[in-house]
This record gives sequence, structure tokens and C-alpha cells, in this order.
Amino acid sequence: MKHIDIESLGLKLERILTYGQYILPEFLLVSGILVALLLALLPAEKNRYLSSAIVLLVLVAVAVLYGFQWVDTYRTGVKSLLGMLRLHTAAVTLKLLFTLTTAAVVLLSLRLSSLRQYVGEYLVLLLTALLGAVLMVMSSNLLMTYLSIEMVSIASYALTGFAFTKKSAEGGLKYILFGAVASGLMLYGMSLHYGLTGSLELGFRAVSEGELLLSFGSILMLGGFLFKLAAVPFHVWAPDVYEAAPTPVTAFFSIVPKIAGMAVLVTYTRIFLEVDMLLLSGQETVRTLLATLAILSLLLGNFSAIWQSDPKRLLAYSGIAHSGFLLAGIAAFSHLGIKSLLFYAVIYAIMNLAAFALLHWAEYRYGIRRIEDFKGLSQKAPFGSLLLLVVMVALTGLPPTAGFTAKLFVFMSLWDAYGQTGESILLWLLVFALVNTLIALFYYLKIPYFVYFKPMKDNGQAQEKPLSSLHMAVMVLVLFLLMLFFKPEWLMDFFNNASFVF
Amino acid sequence: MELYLFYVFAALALVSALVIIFTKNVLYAAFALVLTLLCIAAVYVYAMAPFIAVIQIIVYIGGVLVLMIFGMMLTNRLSNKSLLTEHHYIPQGLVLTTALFVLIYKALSGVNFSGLSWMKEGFAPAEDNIQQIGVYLMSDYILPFEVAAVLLLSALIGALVLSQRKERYP
Amino acid sequence: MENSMNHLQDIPFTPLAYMAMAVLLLPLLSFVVLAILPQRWKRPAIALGILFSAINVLLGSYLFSQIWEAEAVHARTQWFSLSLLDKEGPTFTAGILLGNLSVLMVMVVTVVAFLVHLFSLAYMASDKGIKRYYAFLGLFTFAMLGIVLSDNLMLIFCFWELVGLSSYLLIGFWYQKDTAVAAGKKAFLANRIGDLGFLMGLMIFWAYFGTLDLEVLHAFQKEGNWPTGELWLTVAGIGIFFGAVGKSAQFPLQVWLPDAMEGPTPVSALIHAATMVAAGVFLLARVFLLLEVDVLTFIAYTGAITAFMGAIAALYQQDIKKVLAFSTISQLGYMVMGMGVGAYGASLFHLLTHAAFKACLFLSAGAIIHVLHGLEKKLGEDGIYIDPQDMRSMGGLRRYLPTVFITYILSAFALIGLPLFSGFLSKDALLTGAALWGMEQGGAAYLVPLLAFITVALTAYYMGRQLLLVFFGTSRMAPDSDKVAAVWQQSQPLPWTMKLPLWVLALGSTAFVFSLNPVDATHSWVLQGLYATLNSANPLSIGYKQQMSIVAQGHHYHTFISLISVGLAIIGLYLSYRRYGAKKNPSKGQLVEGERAAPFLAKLSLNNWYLDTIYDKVFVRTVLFKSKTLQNFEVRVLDRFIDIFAVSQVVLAHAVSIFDRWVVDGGVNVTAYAVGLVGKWSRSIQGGKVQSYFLWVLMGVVLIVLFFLF
Amino acid sequence: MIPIEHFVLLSAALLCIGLLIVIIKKNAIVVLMGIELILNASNINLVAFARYDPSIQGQLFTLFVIIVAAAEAAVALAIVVRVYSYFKSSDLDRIKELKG
Repeated sequence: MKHIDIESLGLKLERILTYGQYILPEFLLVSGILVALLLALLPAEKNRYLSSAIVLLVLVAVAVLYGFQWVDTYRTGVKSLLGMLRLHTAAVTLKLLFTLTTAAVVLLSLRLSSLRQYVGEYLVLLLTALLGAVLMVMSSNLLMTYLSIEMVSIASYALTGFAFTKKSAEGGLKYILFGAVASGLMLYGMSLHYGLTGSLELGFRAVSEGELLLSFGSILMLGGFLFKLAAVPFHVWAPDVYEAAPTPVTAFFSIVPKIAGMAVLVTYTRIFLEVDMLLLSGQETVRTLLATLAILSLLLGNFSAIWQSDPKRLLAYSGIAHSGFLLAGIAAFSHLGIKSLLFYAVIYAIMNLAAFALLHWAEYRYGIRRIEDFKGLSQKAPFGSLLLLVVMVALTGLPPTAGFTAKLFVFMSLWDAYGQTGESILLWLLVFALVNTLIALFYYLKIPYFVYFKPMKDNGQAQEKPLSSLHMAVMVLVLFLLMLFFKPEWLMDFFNNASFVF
Repeated sequence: MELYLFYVFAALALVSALVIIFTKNVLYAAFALVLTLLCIAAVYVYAMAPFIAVIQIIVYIGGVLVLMIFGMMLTNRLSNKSLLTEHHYIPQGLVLTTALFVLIYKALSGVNFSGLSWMKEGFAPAEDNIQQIGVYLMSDYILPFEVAAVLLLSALIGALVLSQRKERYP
Repeated sequence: MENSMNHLQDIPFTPLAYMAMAVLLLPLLSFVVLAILPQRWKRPAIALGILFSAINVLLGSYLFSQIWEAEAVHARTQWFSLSLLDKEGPTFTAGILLGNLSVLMVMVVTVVAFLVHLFSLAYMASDKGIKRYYAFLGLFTFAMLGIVLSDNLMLIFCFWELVGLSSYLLIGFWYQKDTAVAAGKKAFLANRIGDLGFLMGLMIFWAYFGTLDLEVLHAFQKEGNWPTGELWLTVAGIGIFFGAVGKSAQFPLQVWLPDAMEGPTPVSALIHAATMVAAGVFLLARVFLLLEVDVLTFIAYTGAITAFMGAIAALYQQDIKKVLAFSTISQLGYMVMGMGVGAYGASLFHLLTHAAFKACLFLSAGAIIHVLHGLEKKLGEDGIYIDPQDMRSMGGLRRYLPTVFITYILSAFALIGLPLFSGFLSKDALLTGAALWGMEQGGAAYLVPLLAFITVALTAYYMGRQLLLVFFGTSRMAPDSDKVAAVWQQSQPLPWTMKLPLWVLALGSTAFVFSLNPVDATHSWVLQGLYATLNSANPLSIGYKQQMSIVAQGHHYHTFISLISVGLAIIGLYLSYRRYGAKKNPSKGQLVEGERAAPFLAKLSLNNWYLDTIYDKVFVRTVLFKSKTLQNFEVRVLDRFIDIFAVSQVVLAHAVSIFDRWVVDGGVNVTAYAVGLVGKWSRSIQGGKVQSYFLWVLMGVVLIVLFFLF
Repeated sequence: MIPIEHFVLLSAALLCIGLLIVIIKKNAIVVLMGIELILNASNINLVAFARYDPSIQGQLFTLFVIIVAAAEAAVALAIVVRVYSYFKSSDLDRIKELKG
């Protein structure tokens, strides 16, 4: 029996207790999960509004705590927790974004029919996915990264099935099989990493031996992150799953796991760049790899989106293209790049939330499931149609919306990075990204085109309620989009001078 | 002696894994998997991780595989026929996985692991490290431990909801 | 030099700058109000819209009186900045630049917009979407004023895009008509192609100078810090010019403008005569001093070729609006050519006069269409079918619509360029510039003035033809004249809201408004004011040098050139009189017959040089052919080998469905199509079987490893 | 002591066999078995390397991987059962309604 140093163990435990305060919001989140679990015992049919309200309260409280944490980290900089997590401003910003997005998704889900039966279980899974995403952006250890990614994934697999239809079952099966293979490959990469560096913590030591194998492992690891980001070549699951899942869940998928995947990718890219692990055959670097994948994602996402007839599928492909933009921001790895990424992430979240909210509204109020069904919606629902138009324009990246500004920032950081590193692939990426905004026009404007320029199929359906609560909420989002175009520094100022470690 | 026994177990693991590929009978595949996992547990023992080996046997063979066999029974109409499965994408799959293996092998063959800086420290772990694992789980690894707990909980909830037979609101 | 000017100081807003903001935002307010007010309040809403645009005219006039020939006003504020941790990042500014150029354009935009607002009241009265229409008008005016007032190219680009969007909405206003929707799409796409060039130009400027502020860029030029002879700056100039090519309908992107006539006619007066198409020329004027010599040459040739092609295409059109559309292309070609040869003042002057007389022509045509549209129904009851836009069923309208006749003839004379009319002054100045440039350059450069002079005669011919066919002779509407007279008896007289804009614009087509001397524009207040905008330029600038040489030497050639142009115009008029004159007074049948047996030139003209056909052939047919063979292949072979060729089956099925789509909606855009084909392929990865996904992923991983590691 | 290379080679072989199973087997449950093999391949690496690590991080990682694998298998089987109730099959070839 090996002797155990009780004294040092006591010190360790004391340290753990003091660190408790830094993960207070996460504790609250976990207790929220437990509360939701208890709520599942109540009859769901009657209590779904009550349960949702309680969970919303928890989420708001968590968001407030994150607000305090933001101020705190703004002052103190980076903090490492047990070598597992790291707390810094960028992570807290994203955590706040995730929490608010989840709150919006909870609101959006109120009309979901399956909620009449499983409200508690639904909320448990949603909060678990949120918790996983929150841990993802903070993780600074391979084990923690793996666990948090799996946490998001497993909750997502189950959530996909929540529409309780044939389609959603199929989507869930595809998602879990694909996800398991992707995470298996990632895990293999992690094991190689561990073997060659002897450490699971970030800030890998440089190795004297086996750089090739290490790079191999890095690429496999990247695969797992790309799976969460839904970028080429690990994008294939996204359209099927987006189509299969209930619309509010799809909104969640398109925002939280994706941006969390982006954060993890940024974390590791920094290490790759520092140790320059992928610098192997000549001038190929991690930038080249990321830029190539970005170009492919842009092309694949945009081109495939063109003939889609299911709006959710269309947005899935558009999400793949947006992953390309995120990857482009990562490839242009600089302070400016990170800031523009954060900006892009926030704008992307707002745009997608608004888009899916409107899709959901069109689905339950007018039974619209295909793009053709949008015909003549402008006559029935002029205000909703106007909002839809603005959101689509924003997704395309045209002025006067913040979608334009966000893309502009990414372009600028790419240009900046090209000027500093002189890697021609970045210039190519810039050119492709520009051309792709042009291609994006073809499909994003398809929906407004049907809404405005095609006659209505029948006049039977009721007129729109003048201003529903959903419209008000979406209007707030749209106002954000417009406002941030005119005053992007309102958001950018938050990111300026903040501590970024990633 | 130790080395030869290792070879035997490794070979057995590989052969039974290959059996999963070649057999069409799903049930045979499951038993081949049991064998593979058992052999892997033995390999863990040779890698000085007896605790992990035990966990492997308890969780995998005792839990996961039983679950799988249940799944098999539930998803196949039990008739006179034995449970068969078919193959597809054989050429593409073979080419790609072989390519991957060759690539890994090439990357591996260049590495002299004993030359790695962190391994030179020459550490030989104790045969029995259950206590060490326990202490780590409750101190340094307390965060992952808790996270795993939440993960298991919600996975169970998810599985529970999804396996409900009927829903009132389709 | 790079990034040296990243930090632009704010320039405080003066009362005049605030007023300019008001001018800019009022149309937006109009748009918002009209969009928000419910349908049942549409009357007060529209009245409000018209009131706003009237106020805008007053504000614009005041601005004009304060700024013209006085000191320019520039106000600027920080828009957003990207500051980095270690160094200060680039800053974007937004602001208003009020100079002679911008206030002149403000006048043009606000006045024409107001008149169109007024005119549309009767024209669109019976349309259900009238509120939407007025809202779009407001949005468009806002965007156009934004282009005019912005002080940097970035902001101009934003408004430029917005103009594209709102014109798309207006052209496709009658979305029930498939052709209107297709035309809107076409306009949008042609513009986007141009915009890509514009964006590239902006990025190159940004890369070189770290700013897009016009004043700062001009300061570089003025202080001699402008690198000349740089290839990238030439590329940037051509890129920006490409933006103008798209918006101003220059060769080879002019195909969208004739189709855009599908929109309501008052919109054509606003967008396709006075404002949007002029935006390209305005942009060239904004960056005039920054353009390299090669770019200017390129511009001159493009302009001359467009002017000529447009005029040829106008010769044999039968649709009253199509003639005007091609004429607009041709006149825009003149303006662009003017910029290219360095006749900066003349080009803008022509923009101004053209705005007035072409808007008048479009509105007059609109009045005719409006009246005939009213008659169409009544005649239809008697079994007579007319197309209210087809000139072959008009004739003799001078008796029934005297007001329109007078305004039409006044503005047509201005377009032809007869003395005493505004068009004479500006066209004369342009021709002088072109001729001087040709003489200076020599050789092939003579092509430019040559084409310009030929176009004068062509313009006279097609306008003479139009006047004769529409207003002279006898009516071709119904078989007997009693019937026609009876029908006209029932027609409604034109309301004053239609007449007033016509008279105002017809007045603007006379020379006296612009110059005291009606046959020589050299001393006109417009040209003098426009030259003043170049005063601060660096004398080394190519454009400046050329403009000054025109100013210095123009008067030597003026008499000679104006004689030639008037002579050419008279020849053109005479030829059209020979063919379509009162004595001949061809009947409807003769006209239809004559065009069926048309000579090559007429066919070329009618089909706009077969540009659409060529684009169709080059981009579309090749793809179509492939789909067809693939379809055959599927029918014959696939049935047997369905299992073996599972992969190709996916591709084929997609190709066939493309074919269906293509045949069914024939109007799908060419580019969209080519793009879509790639899309079909890329989404075929998504075959539905999850294990094929694994294959794709594994292939991706293996390829990445192979490419990046081995 | 057994050389580390042996372990790594064994794991590489198991990874590829697992992948091959995942690709070529039509039955969803056999595919899940392949996934378990992939995870086990990684585990062999982790455990083998942990032999040289005083803080046995690899062994702990393996522990967590096994937990996650169990959770994943539970959810996956629940989904397979659900899919079976709709499609009356667990043959992945027939489950392809979502595509394009």
C-alpha cells in the first residue's frame, strides 16, 4: 500500500473549496437540472408553463452570475481552476451568450407538442447541453474537453428525438452514430497526444520525437471539434439532424454547440500555433489546414443550400457556410481575429435565433414546412414577413444589418493576417469568402422571394394577430441587428481590452 | 513469458474483432465482441492497470454488452431465422481503413518512444494503484467526476424518454 | 503610407450638415411610416409620403442655395473602430460631404422624386399595392440620397447595395407577373456582378491608403502622395468602374435595363432616367481625380460603344418604353464616355439635363399608357384588342392628348439635341470633349468621337420615328375613325397631378434654365460650378489635365462641332420622316409586316444585339444539352444497371430534376443555374445513408493527412 | 516490460477494424459494436502510456471514457429501439428518409 501524504491532500482539498466560488454559476445550473428533474414528476400537461418559468428563472439567475463573473474576469484576467478549466473574459462572454440563447429556446419551446408529456425531461436535457457547452468553452484539459463535448453530444442526441416522429428518430440515430464515430476518432487523437507529450493539460510540451504522429493525432482531434462546429469534412450530420429535430431544438443546435466548438477550436489552435505542431512538410501549417477547410465549408454549404426545399435544411447548409466563416476567423489567428470571431458569434446567434423563431412561428401558425409554402405570406402576415426579410438579408451579409459588419470584421482580420504572415492561402480564403457572399444571395433571398413575389395559395387562413409576443421578441433581435450595424462598437467595446487567452 | 502471453491475448483480440467483421450472425458478433473486450482487459493488466481491467469487465461486459444483446432481441422479430446482417460498401471501406492503417503505421514506425523526453524519467508504477486512483478522483479529478455524474444522469433520462413505447401526442 | 491616416478626426456637424441629415432621413421616415400604417389608412399615409417629399424639395433647394458656389461642408463622426491590444486599429467613419456636386444631385433626386410621387397618385390609383409602392419609393429615395451625400466610399457602397435592393423591389413590384419578377432578378444580378468589382476596388484602396474617406483620398492626390502607374491602382479603378457599369447599364451588363421596364412607368422615370442609373456616373465623378490614365481610356471606349449599341437597339423597338430604355442606355454611354475623355463637367451637365428630359419623356409615356390602359377595356368590349404600350397601335395622339404632345416634343427635341434645348448644350460640350480627346490621342482613339457623332444621327432617327408613330398621322387603334373618335370621347381627362410634373420637367428641357446663351454652354452656371469642384486638384492628375485642356481649347472647335451635330440630327430626323412621315402614315398591318421582313439591322436592333441570346447560348445551352443526354442515358441504360451504378444514378436523378426545373420556370437565372449545378453535386454527398457519411468523413481525414503530413 | 510500440500497434489495428465494422455492417447494433472497438483502441493507448506517467492521467481518462461509452450506448440503444418501432428494421440501409 502506497503511503498517502495527508497534509498535501488537505491543502489540495482546501484549494478546491476556495475554487468553488468560481464555478458557482455552473453549480446553479446543475441544481437547475435537478429541479427540472423533480418537476418531471408533476403532470406535464398542466405544469409545463410553471416548469418552464422556473427553469427560466434559474437561467436568468445564471446569466446574472455570469454578468458578475464577466466584470470580475475583466479585472483579474485569466484564472486556472485545478488545471481543468480556465476562466477568462472571452469564455464568460460566450457563456453568457449560451445562457441567454438557451433561455430564448425555452421560451420558444412552449408550443412544442411533445412538451405536454415530457417537459421536465426536455428541460433537463436542454440544461445539460448548456452545461456541456459552458464547460467546453472553459476547458483547458483534454479530459475536460472530451467530457464536455460528450455531454453536449449525448444531450443533443436525445433532444433530436424529441419530436417523436419517424423523421426525428431517424435523425437521432444518424446523429448518435456519426457523433460516436467522430468522438471516437477525436479520442484516438487525444490518446496519441497524451502518449507523445505525457500531459493532458493545455500548453503541451514540445516533443523531441514523433512530430508526425503528433500531427496525426492533432488532425484526428480537430475532427472532433469540427464535428461540433459542423464544418467540412465533419458536416454531414447537420442537415439531417436539423431537419429532424423540433425547430426550437434546431435553433439551439445551430447556435450553442457550434459556437462552443468554435471556442474549443480556438483554444487548441493557439497551442498548435505556438508549438507549431503541424509545421511539417514545407510551408504547410495549421493556418493552411484551417483555411482549406474554411474554403471547403463555404463552398459546400453554400452550393448545397441552393436547391433545398426545406427551410430548416437550408439553414443547416447555411450554418455549414457560416462555420466556414468562423473557421476563416480562426485561421486568421490574431487578437483582431478573435475579437471579430466573438462579434461574429454573437451576431450569428442573434440572426439564427430570429430566423428559427420565425420559422417556428410560420410552422405552427400557418403550417409552413417547405419553402414553397411561404407563398404570399406577406399578405397574411405583413409584419412577420418584414422581419423575415430583414433576418434573411442579415444572414446573407448585406447592409444595413450587422450580418454585414460581422463578415466585414472577419474579412479585415483575414487581410490583416495575410499582411502579417504573407500566407497566400489566406488571400485565397478571402477571395472565396467574398465570392460566397454572392452565392449566398441565391438561396437566402429565396424565402423572401416566395413571401413577397409569389401569389398566395389560398385565402382560407386567418389574418395575423397584429403583434404577437413572438414578433415583439424577434423585433428586439432585429433591432439589435440593425443597431449593431450602425454602432458596432457598442458590442466591440466589450471585447476591447479584455483578456483573451483561449 | 510475459511477452508471449501478451502476444496471445493481442492476437486473440484481433482475431475475434475480425470475426465480428466476417460473421453475418449478429449474435456471434456479440460473443466475439465479448472475447475481444476480455482480451483487451487482459492487455490492461499487462499495462499495469488492473483496476481498469476490472472496470472493463464489469462495465463493458456486464453492462454494455448485455444492453446490446437486449437491444438485439428487441429490434429483431424473433422467428426461426437466426439474426443475420448484411455487408455493403466493402471495397470503399476496405480501401479507406487500410489506407488509414498504413498511414498510422508509417507515422508510428518512425517514433522511438523510449526517446521521448517525458518517458525518460523512467517511472514504473505500482502494481496496485486503486488507492491512488481513488484519491485522484476525489481531489484533482473532482470536476470531471461531477461532470461525469451529471452526464450519466441526463443520459439515463434521455434513454428513458426515448424508449417510451407510446406517446399520446404524436 | 499604409495606415497612416487610420485615425480621422471627427468634424463637427454644422446646421447645414444637420439639414442634409434631415434631407437624407425624411424619405426613410416616409418609408417607415408607410410600412407601419395599416392598409385602411392608406390615403393619409400616401398624402404624408407626398408631403414629406415636398418638404424634401424645399430643404434640398435651401441646401442648394447655401452650398452652390460657396464653401463645401464636411461633417464626420466615428462610425466604428477596431482597436487592437498593442496598436490602434483601423477606424471607420461616416459623414456628410456637401459640395457643388452633391447639392446638384440632391436637387435632381428630390425634385424628380417629388414629381414622381405626385404623378403616381393618379397612375397607381387603382392598384391595390399603392401603399407598398409609395413605401418603396421612399426607401429608394433614401438610398439614392445616401449615395449622393456620403463622404466615404464604404458608406457609398452600403447605400449602393440598398439602391440595388430597393430597385429590385420596385421593378418586381407587380410580382403577379412572372416577367416582372424575372426582370427584377435580372437587374439585381447584373448589379451584383458590377458590385463585386466595386468591392474589389474598395479593398485595394483600403490596402493602399488605409482609408476610404473621399476627402482624405483627394488630399493624398492633392499633396502628390498618390502613387501613379501602379498596376493595382489601375485594377482598383477598373473595379470601381465595373460598379458603375452595373448600375449605369454599360456594355456588357446593359441587358437588365430594357427588362426593367416591367416596373410601373413612373418608377422608370425615377430609377431609369434620373437617379439610379445616374449613380454610376456620379460615382465616377466622385473618384474622377483618382483614376489612372488606362482606366480613363477604358471608360471612354466602353462609354462610346454603349452609346452606339444602345442607339442601334432603340431604332426598331415597338414598345414605347423600350425605345426610351435603350435611349437611356445610349445617353448613359455618352456620360460615361465624357468621364473617360476628361469632360467631367460636360458629363455631369448631361446627367442633369438628361434627368430632366428623360424623366419628362418617361412620365409622358406613362400618361399615354395610363390613358390607353383605360381605353383598352372599353375597346375590348367591342372586340378590339390593343397593347397600350405598342406604338404600332397608336398614331395621331396629338389631337387627343395635346398636353402630352407638347411636353413630349419639347423633351424629345432636348434628347435629339436641337438648339435652344438643354440637351443641345450638354451634348455639345460632351462631343467637344470627345473630339478633342480623339485628336489628342490620335489613331484608334478617333473611334470614340466617331461613334459619338453617329449616335447623334441615330438618336434623331429613333426619336423622330417615335414622335411620328405616336403623335402624327391617324390613329391605328381601331379600323374606322368614327369608332376611334367615339372611344376617345369616353376617356378621362388627365388630372392636374399628372400635368404639373410634365410641365415642370418640360420647362427643364429648355436651354434657358441652364445658360443665358442658349447655344453655348461654356459660361453656363452649371458648368462653372462643376469646374469649381476640381479647383483644389493636383494639376498632375490625368483627369484634371484633360478637363483643363478641354476648357482651354474647347471654344476653338465649338462652332464647328455644334454645326456638325445639328446637321447630323437634322439628317436623322429627315430620314425618319422619309420612312414614317405623315404622307406615308403606315398602317398597323404595314408596320407589323415591315418588321417581319426586317433587314439584318432591324433584327439586330430588335434583339438588342442578341446579347441575351448570346448569354443564353454560352452559359445555359451547353448545360442544358448535357442534361438532355444524361436523361436519355438514364432511360436506356439505367434500368438494367441500377444497382451497379448506384452512385451515378444519384447524379442523373439530380440532373433530370434540374432539367425539369429549367424547362418549367424558364426564367431562372443563368448564373444561379451554373451555381446550382455545383450545388446539386455537393449535396449528393448527403445520400441519406449514414454509413456513406462515414465514408466521406474517413476519406476527408485520409486526404487531409495525405496532403498535410506526407 | 512489454515495449510500448506493441500496444500502440494493437490499438491502431483495433481502430481500423472498428472503423471497417462501422462502415460495412448494415445492422445498427453491430455498428455500435464497432464504435465500442474504436473507443477501446483509444483506451489501450491511454492505459499503455499511463505506465510511464506518475500521475496516471491516462488510466483516469480511460475510466471516464468507459463511463461515457456506457452512457452513449444506453442512449444509442434507446434510439435504435425507437427507430425500429417506426421502420420495423434496424437495417441502416433502409433508414434514409432524410437526405439531399
